[in-house]
Amino acid sequence: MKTKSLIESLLFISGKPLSVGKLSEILKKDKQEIETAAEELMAELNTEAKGIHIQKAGSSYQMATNPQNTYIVKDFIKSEQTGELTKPSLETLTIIAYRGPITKAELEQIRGVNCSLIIRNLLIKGLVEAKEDREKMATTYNTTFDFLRFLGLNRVEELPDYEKLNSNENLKKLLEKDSAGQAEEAKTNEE
Amino acid sequence: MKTKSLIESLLFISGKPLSVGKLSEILKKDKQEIETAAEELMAELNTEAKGIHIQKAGSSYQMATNPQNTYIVKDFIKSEQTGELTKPSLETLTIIAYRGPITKAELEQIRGVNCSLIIRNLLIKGLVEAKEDREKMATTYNTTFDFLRFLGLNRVEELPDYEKLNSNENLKKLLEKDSAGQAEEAKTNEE
Amino acid sequence: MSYKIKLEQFEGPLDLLLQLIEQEKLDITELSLAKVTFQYLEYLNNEKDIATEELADFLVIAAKLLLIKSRLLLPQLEIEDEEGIDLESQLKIYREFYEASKVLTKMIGKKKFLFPRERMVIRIEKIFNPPKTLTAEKMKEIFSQVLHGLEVWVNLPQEVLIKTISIKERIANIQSMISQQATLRFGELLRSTNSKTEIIVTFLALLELVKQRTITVVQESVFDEIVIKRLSGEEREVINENPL
Repeated sequence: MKTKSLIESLLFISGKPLSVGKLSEILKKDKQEIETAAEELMAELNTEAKGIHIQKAGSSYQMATNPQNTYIVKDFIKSEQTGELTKPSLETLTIIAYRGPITKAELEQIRGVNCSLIIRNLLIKGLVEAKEDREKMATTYNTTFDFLRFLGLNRVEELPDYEKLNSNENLKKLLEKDSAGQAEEAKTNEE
Repeated sequence: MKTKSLIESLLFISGKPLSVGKLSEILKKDKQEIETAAEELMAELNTEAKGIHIQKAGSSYQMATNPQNTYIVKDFIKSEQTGELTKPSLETLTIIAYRGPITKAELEQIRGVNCSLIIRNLLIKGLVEAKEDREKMATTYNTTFDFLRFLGLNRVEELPDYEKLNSNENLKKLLEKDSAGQAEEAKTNEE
Repeated sequence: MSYKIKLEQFEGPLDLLLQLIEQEKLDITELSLAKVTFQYLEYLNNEKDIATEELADFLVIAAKLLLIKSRLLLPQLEIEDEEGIDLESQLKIYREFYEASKVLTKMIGKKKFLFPRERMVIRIEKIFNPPKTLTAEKMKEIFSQVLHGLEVWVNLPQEVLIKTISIKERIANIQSMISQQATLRFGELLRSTNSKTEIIVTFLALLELVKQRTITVVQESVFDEIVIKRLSGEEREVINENPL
């Protein structure tokens, strides 16, 4: 009973196929028990009324949407890709343009809200790209070449008042202050 | 029936919270029908035996693992989410959770302290979200999915003594008495 | 006796007040608030860890406490309650959420976190899709607005600092006023004040002077008139056993 629920959680979170062997290793249960539970779970889920099914390939299991619902999944993905940008998205895009390469943490300090979903959205639309910054040990974001070309620019430096806006004093102060504050908070958290 | 299965597929595929509005847009069904189906689905899934639960924050739904399976899932994805929060942050979060949607002025009324910076930090951490309340002409705050995830809850109503603290008579009086002057202040502060 | 207050680390003025009341094993009433008023003020005066930007909040509550105390001390003195929120119910409500936050802390401690899927199952192919009406000029506008909005956050602590400095200046003024007279009744002192802020500043100045052993304050019992006496040089040498 419990095994079935655990398998369901793991298949859900992993997003890729998990073999009976791997499941048995994580759950510390023998393969026979895993397989029985997985088959039971599969029988339970793979009905017309369920939105999530389990697929089996070889000895691996994977979660997927009910094939009958595929059309709606496609609609959803399309809806993610189209549409004008919301005000928060535009704001984020602009900050990345003027201040890129910029980390998610810096972006959030400037905007004062969590930006995970917005960044994801900008990435999907090809307006922004991510890069690993080894020095900062963090992912940084930049506007894409495609987007600059769309604006009729060759480089971000050609954005109006780039010099002045890029090196704004308040911006500098805020980022300095917050990195100091965060370091302190991190310290107290460790205690 | 079908709607329930479609919602289940969409929540599974999206990997982020979906609002009733967004679901109704994609499925081309009215909000009332969406909400009824979503609540039914939630009731069906949120049992001990299931590996996948549905959480609700505000008017949005998201899929997540059953909190009872956390110990095994945590090992699997090696999550470093430790949930360390400072005491003032927790206090503020508690009030927002029980009383949200709540304005900054109301929050400060309860805590007796200026809360601008704490709210900002909670917004950045994604534990709290802001919304414009047109009626109150002020920004109101609510807890998010990330906050629920920390607590292992599916909705704020599952908080201990929620009914009591949410509808505290004294508090209502206190906030009403004070709301006229403070709402205005909040407006100017929030911009 | 002199108050040696040992408190857990407190967060904010209401937290401090609640701890003082609980330490004395009192219920939350106007009377108890009046009883812990001096302890609160003394704590405020001695505590060096209160950040400047938080001090203003502590002073607001101090003002409310002093208002209660003054009203009980001098019923004939009609002091208007400007904000109409009584500290007693505010503190009661605060306590409820304070208790709730302890429960939440325990819940978080159990680490029964939930996990959503981080990524979409189906990889979305990136299709370049720019917002059609966006121009470079418009981006400049948006970014300028963002920068403008930062002003508040960058200058926040400074504003509070200015507020606090002005309070300190007023304390200094009152200090010099008191030191020019040998004996002063507290009621007289209060009558010369116009606002709540001035009342609290008066109290704080008194405390400061008591600490410096410039004056001594005599009060027969909790609700009696407070008499302020300037100490001579020799008297200052004597350790003041009963400052308040």
